[in-house]
Amino acid sequence: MNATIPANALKKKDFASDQDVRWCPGCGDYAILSGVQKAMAEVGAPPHQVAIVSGIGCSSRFPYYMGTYGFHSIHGRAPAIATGVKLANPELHVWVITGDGDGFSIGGNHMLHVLRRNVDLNIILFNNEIYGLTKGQYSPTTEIGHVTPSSPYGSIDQPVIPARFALGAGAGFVARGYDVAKELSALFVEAHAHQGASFVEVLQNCVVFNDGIFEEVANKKTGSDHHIWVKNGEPMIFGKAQDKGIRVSPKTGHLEVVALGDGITEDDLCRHDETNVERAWDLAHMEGGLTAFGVLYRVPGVAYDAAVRQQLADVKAQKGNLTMEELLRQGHTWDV
Amino acid sequence: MNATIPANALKKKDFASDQDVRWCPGCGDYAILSGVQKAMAEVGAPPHQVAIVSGIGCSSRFPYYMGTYGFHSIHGRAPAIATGVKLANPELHVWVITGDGDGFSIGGNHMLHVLRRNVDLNIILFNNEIYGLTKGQYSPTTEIGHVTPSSPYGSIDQPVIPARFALGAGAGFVARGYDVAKELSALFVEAHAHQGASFVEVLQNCVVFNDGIFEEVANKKTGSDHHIWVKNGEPMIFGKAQDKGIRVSPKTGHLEVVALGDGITEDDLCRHDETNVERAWDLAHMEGGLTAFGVLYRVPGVAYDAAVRQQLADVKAQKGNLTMEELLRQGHTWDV
Amino acid sequence: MTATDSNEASGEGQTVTREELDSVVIRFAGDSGDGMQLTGSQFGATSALMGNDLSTFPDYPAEIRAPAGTTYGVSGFQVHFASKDVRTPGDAPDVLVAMNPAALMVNLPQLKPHGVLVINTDAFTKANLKKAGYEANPLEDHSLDAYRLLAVDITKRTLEAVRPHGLSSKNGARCKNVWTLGLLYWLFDRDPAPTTQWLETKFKKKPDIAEANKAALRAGHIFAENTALPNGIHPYTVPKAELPKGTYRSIDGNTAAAYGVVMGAKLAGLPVMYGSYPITPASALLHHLAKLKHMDVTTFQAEDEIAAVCSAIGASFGGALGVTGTSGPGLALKTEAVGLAIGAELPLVIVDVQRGGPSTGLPTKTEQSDLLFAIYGRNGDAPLPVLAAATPGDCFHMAVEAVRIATQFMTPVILLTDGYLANGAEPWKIPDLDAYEPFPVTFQTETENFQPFAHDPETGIRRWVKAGTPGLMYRTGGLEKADGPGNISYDPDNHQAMTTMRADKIARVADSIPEAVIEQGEATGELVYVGWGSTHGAITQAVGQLLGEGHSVSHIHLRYMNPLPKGLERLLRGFKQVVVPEMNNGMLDKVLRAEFLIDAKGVNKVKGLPFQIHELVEDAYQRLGVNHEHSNVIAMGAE
Amino acid sequence: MTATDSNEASGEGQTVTREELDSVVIRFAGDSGDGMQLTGSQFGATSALMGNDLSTFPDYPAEIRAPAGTTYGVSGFQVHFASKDVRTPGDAPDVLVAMNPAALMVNLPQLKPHGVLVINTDAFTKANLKKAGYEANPLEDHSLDAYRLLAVDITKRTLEAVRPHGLSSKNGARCKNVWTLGLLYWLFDRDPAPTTQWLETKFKKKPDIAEANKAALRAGHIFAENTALPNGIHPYTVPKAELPKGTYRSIDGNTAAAYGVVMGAKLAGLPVMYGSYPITPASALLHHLAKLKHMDVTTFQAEDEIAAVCSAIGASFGGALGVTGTSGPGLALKTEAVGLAIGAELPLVIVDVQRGGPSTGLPTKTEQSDLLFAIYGRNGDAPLPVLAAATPGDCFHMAVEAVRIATQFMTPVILLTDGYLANGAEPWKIPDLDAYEPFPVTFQTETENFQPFAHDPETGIRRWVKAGTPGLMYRTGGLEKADGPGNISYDPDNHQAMTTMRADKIARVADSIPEAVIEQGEATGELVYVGWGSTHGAITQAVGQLLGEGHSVSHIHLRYMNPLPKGLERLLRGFKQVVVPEMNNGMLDKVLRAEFLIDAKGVNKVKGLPFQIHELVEDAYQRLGVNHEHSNVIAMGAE
Ligand SMILES: Cc1ncc(C[n+]2csc(CCOP(=O)(O)OP(=O)(O)O)c2C)c(N)n1
Ligand SMILES: Cc1ncc(C[n+]2csc(CCOP(=O)(O)OP(=O)(O)O)c2C)c(N)n1
Ligand code: SF4
Ligand code: SF4
Ligand SMILES: [Mg+2]
Ligand SMILES: [Mg+2]
Repeated sequence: MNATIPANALKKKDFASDQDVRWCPGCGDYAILSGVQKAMAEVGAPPHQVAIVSGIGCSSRFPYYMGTYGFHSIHGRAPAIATGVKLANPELHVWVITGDGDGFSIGGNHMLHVLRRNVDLNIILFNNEIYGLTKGQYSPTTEIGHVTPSSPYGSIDQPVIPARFALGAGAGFVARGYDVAKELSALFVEAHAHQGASFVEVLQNCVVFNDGIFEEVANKKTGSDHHIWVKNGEPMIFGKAQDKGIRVSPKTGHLEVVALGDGITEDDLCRHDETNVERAWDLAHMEGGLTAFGVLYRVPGVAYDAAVRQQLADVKAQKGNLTMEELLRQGHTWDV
Repeated sequence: MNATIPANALKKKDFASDQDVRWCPGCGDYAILSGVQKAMAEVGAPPHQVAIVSGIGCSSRFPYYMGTYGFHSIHGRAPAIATGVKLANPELHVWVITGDGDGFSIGGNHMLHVLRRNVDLNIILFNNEIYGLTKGQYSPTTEIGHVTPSSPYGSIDQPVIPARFALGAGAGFVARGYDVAKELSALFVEAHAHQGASFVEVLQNCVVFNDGIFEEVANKKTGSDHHIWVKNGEPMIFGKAQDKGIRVSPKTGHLEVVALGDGITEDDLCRHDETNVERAWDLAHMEGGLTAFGVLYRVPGVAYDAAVRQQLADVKAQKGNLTMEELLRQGHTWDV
Repeated sequence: MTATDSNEASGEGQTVTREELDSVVIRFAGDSGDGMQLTGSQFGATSALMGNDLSTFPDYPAEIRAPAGTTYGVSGFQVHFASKDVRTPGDAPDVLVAMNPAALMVNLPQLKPHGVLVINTDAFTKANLKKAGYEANPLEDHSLDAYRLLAVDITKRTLEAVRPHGLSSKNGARCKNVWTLGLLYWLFDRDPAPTTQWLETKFKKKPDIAEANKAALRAGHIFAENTALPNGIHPYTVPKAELPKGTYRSIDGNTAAAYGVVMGAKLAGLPVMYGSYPITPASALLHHLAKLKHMDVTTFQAEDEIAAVCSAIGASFGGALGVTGTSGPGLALKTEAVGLAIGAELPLVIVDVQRGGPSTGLPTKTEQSDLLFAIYGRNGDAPLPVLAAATPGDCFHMAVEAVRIATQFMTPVILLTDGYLANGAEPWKIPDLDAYEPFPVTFQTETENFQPFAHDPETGIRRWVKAGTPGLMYRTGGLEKADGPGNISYDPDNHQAMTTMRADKIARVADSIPEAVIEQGEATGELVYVGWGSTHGAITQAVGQLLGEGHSVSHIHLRYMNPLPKGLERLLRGFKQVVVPEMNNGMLDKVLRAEFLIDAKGVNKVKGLPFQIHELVEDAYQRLGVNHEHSNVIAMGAE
Repeated sequence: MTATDSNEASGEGQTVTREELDSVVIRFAGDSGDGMQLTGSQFGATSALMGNDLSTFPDYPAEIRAPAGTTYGVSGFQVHFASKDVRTPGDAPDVLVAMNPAALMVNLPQLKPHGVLVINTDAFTKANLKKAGYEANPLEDHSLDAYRLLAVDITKRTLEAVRPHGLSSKNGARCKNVWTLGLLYWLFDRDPAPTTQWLETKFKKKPDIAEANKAALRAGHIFAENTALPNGIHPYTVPKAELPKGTYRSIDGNTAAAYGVVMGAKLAGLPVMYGSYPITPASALLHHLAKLKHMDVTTFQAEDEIAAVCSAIGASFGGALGVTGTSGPGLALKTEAVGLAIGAELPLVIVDVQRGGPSTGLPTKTEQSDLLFAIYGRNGDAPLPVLAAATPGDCFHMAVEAVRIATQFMTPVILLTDGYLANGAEPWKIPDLDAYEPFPVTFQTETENFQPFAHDPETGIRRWVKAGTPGLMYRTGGLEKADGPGNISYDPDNHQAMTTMRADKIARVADSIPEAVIEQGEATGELVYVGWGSTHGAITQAVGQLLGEGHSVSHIHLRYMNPLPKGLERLLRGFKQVVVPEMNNGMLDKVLRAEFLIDAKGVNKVKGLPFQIHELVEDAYQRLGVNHEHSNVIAMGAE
């Protein structure tokens, strides 16, 4: 249920708590916090109808800074706790805040299951490709070869690609952004609007332990040549000069990056179709240093919690209320 | 390392233990057991160089029936234990036996991580779409609407598609078979040959709690019209009369089932390309009641355990052995 | 079986002289596929309906259907029914029904001397005998001469009976358990009508199967009536027991615990959110609750036990009653999250249906070996109340108590039951629900000076805030919280204060529970047995017997394990010997020793089986220095 | 700081009269970003090199870099260095270095009366004062008059010093901790050379930074030398301590435990497979071991603690030494799998670096609250040995012991350390490695009559079979196993026998460990403190002081928590009062009470901080009935 209050009645600051924000100066988490607060003000969910559940990690300190209900739980378990919150109180807009360690290392199983069940949660994965809070060990999204305290000779674990994992898990909404992107809060608004599990990966800079790994992609100057924001129904063009695009390779049938001109026009480019899961699969991990942002995949579906409520209502409608007395007396009884 | 002994020197029965098999009469597990034993004899791995690790479930009783090393561990954790076995003793061929509950409910996270790390394990998922051992509750692969003791009004959880999950996790070898298929043991031979994590889903009939759910697909009479065995490089033809096939839809770019004839010839059909992950994605879940069997996806890669050993060797080569005495005296020391 | 008197009873149209017994123990044993669990529970249900007191004990292998004919595939079900008070399924059976050689092999050693032995001769094939480990056929080598043998080709008789209903011989033979039930019904004067009804309901959609089974039941009954019974076997009857007046039903511990949770939630005025992951022997809690969607019960089958307990904690945060149930290995997985609920001061009910350990252990067998784990099994100083139910029916009441304490004290509570309670059934007088005092939860709604972690200065309890309440937005979690505002606090004194507060709060639960009492025997004396959980029946019967023999023995039974009830120390000090019978290797004795510095000793049985009465009686003889031979009055004569 | 004598020392070219002290405690405090951990550990390392005995204590917030200027962002590091035996980082600092108002606010209360206070005036801005909660500037309102204040604009001085090296003023200001170090080095007569060297190594790749820091160090040193020190502050010196002869290094508990595991594995003749998941304060175990790939150490950073322990168990099955390390919340997740290792009778070493609980608790603070969890924290009867290290260096030895017991007894072993041991450093005499008796593992290879679960009739221990050995293929797991063949067994008597065997085997570990001893004091007397783990230092110093004062106090320190060492009961009975100081709410006292029925009492501190010596001394006064005022000799004079 999306209880809303008149647009513009709520301001970003209505979603801030009275606690000092304790992230390192320069941490990408600040921008994401701001993006979420802005999105909440925009959708107009009153703060008391919002619950934010997180695990453990720098990113998972998030709820303390929101003037909403918040549960900074235990490592990796936020999706499971959030499921309980949503089942107990369907009126709440429930957000899950997690990190690449919290959500994909220890918490991978719960992530799988909320996505496949399609619980109506808005999940933001802060992907800084590192364990921040425990001081910089490599994470399941860290690139091979990374030297960290726990991989002094370079990590050898093949990283998981969160968006592909989400697709493989059967997610109905998969999006990606980056911490300082101006489009970020709009992405959260979309996630909020989606009924069912919305998975949003946000590339996030950890200034202390992994500074600059997304620099090329997220940098104001170079970024637009290394990323594309996809929009449903629109051709996939990008580049500072809007001179590059993505088309379906006539050879392989897969997405490939092409330069416009030289016989290739906008009409040759692929138009983004949010409901096309194979395209989303390609977009989730493009070759050649290109990163796709935006809603990569979105299909409507029945949210798990809605189905639960429906079933409760159906059984009640069909069988009526049962009293405790009746329950105990069901089946064989006898008098002495 | 694949220590082998002369072909035909080993027989299927060399891989049987002295324990009575305790599955229900008619259970699909018997056929899979036989398939594994046959495959092992074929590849000629001596029984003492094979270790089979399982979790908990009917399927997970498997190791007791093999005359190899076996570890019937705890629920969901077989991939993690198997990783340790392989790291400790790389000579061993390590197999993981798991069920849809064991491997995808409680054990989903470890499954994700052995697949993405590409640990050289051969993983067989016994998918009977039910929790057998605990007497018939629905599992993460159970279809929506199934009535079980824990879903008396029908289950409402969207099931996970194991092969898609495996692809999303970054697996390099994804295959599928069914319990009584004659091709099954050959599939295990392929899994064995693959360096890195091999994921084989086997549709398995549970005669007691989920009898007949794969009947249409696996039945001797009707099966060939409802399933296809894909072979690398070969056109995708199927049907008792070999009159149906799969092609790339000119409209959507996705795989679709077509009838041969009426202008559609074998040449129009898609040829299976094991290395094409998007095709594998499509094959993992075809519309219209068709189930694809065989090696859906296979790409070479570096096995995690091989990389670990390489790194150990590299550091040793580079730094030489370090004695305990030297270790303790590294850095600042002073004499009193 | 204890003979009392002879009387006349009328069989179908015919007058039969029946020997009156006041107590009979029957064990049904056969292959996992032989339907022994159904047979036994039908016999029990019928006996309950007929007014006997009873206790049942299912004992089955962990395999779903172990290979036919093997000893490890034997499934057993013991029924103890009587015209007097019954607290245990009985030590040794008076009657053993063995459907095959393996069942005989496994169970014969327990049969009473000269006991009744019902055997399906058809199953005594060479192959089956070999599988069971018999060198010779016991039906032929006189090795069973010491028993009263009723050997029948049950399969053949059953097939004859069901033939008119057109079943395949495979399906037809499946009715042999019901045929056997018919035979025993006649032998023990049971009314077949409830079973007939039950068959009709169960096979509503397969009328041919229903009819075949009904025919088998009748045929077994008629066979017994018309056959000359072997020497020493007469028709028997077991009169009604004198039970307190009321309406009764049969109940097992899992059903009772599930219903108790719902009752507790009603008293608290809360909806239930039960998050669980199936595990033997706790799965039935989920099955029962899943049926109660029309009683404000939501069930969530989670992906594992961690998600299960976490979903329950989330539900409590959202203002529902979060409940989770499991067995040992699952409890192990929940420990971290239970600590979170302690830190966040949220209500949570955890039902642990104990089974044999360590690790996977003996999944279908009973044990009490999670006690210390329940009390101490969390990182950090993480105290919580631990309760334990004593009988199947008591699971209802103790579940209500668990809900009361969890919601009133804002704490997780562990309720311990075990496999024996969970699966064992007893006739249960349906309690007067109006006698239960409601304990409605009043959520915090007051926004003025709101502090989410303000603790009542008297009780140390914080008010429950339902996420979603206007104006009370707050943040919580597993980090230490500042007393009052609840923000993260690393302050040393605050941590000390909060640790003390958490400990004191749990200690104060003792103020809200009944004081310790002597259940049987004098208030002071030579020996007191201090039991907890499902040893209740065996201790009660053993102490009853010992008291009858004039020994100075008493019985205290604990239902509140942490904190311990008030007055316990004083009671214990009234006895020269304090002895703790437990189905574990020694746990409650440790607790009592540490708490009271009393030299409590254990009687420990770790066999996956409940205590037998004689085991405790003999233990008492030894401790009391009673001459064993002399006093051995426990072997109840079969004739 | 305890003055002893005055002597002459020579500063750079100049002769200085230095007051000789035998012990000084300095606390460095500043923002998380101020580099206080580095400063403190450099000071400690230098003092160690100079022959002092010392003990250090880092105390930092859980946030990586909490916002500048806040009180909860204050990071502290205390160094206690002396010419005599030092066992704790000291109660109250003699010297407080406060880099900003928040550091002053948080730490001033602990500074000794009339202590030395070094302050960076630059940080005392209006904004910072407000953030720290000061209404007025303490530098101006005479509130610091009771201390010996050395207020310097450190930032400005540092910037001046580093200017020639072309750093931005942001980067330049970062050197202010090193400038401060220079100042203190002069004040306490420390040799700057080791730090200069260290800077060169650390910033090898950034020579400008290295040079800037070196310049700052020099500048601080010169500043102190050339400045007229305020009233009451003289140059000091702390002579070498008399330490046993040998080669020394500085070691913290995590390094020692990591190296001890490797040492144990060498003695056992096994490769190490360390499976772990990072968690504060245990992560450094993984970091250290990950560097030792050339010492037959494989490390596996698992996806969670469950996978971590499972990988270690798998490794043991495969014939390597499976080891895992974690802290409380991680131990909680490992419990189920530890039970498996018990059931499968496989060696496994688990290092638990305890931290503040419950739940996430106080992740960077120390506590001893996992003791009962370690002993009892598993479903079923699942006993295992529990060890505890007493000092950072002792972690080495106890890790060796853990490996020995795990491999010799085929059992998981839990080694308890804590955050204080893990992070605290002490000078450590490198042990004579040849003095360690090897305990080589001999794997089973004999195929004749092979039974994987054959137990030595004397010891109850099974032989380790390395998966991969020809002819010994066997199956194991978590279900109960038949004694001998190891096949699944639901047999009641077998379960009883196996449960007893498992318990007896662990009990017999007591035969292989040192008997209990009195560490300090007489063998009988009025009061004995029974400590375990990191309380060792505080108890030792406190008992030392009390003995010096002539009180009847003794000290027993336990390193083996389960089973307890032999002879302990006899020792305890020699005292009127048995008192257990613990950084938890009362755990070991429960164990002693249950075991020996001795009225052990607890002194409990749950503040995330180690005991201070005076806390224990005062506790003893009270218990001994000593007049407190009179005996209060603990406030060591600053002058
Ligand atoms: C059970 C448990 N295991 C381990 C930890 C330690 N831990 C805390 S946060 C964290 C990883 C955080 O990484 P990520 O989720 O990426 O968050 P970030 O700090 O990078 O935002 C770990 C390993 C813990 N708190 N609890
Ligand atoms: C920690 C834990 N939780 C739950 C269980 C109970 N349990 C045993 S097997 C099983 C599910 C088995 O399902 P699956 O893996 O599909 O195996 P199947 O029996 O169908 O072959 C469950 C829930 C357990 N043994 N341990
Ligand atoms: S350590 Fe990294 S992720 Fe954590 S707060 Fe600092 S910059 Fe952000
Ligand atoms: S319950 Fe099902 S899966 Fe299990 S052994 Fe029986 S038939 Fe097989
Ligand atoms: Mg991260
Ligand atoms: Mg299954």
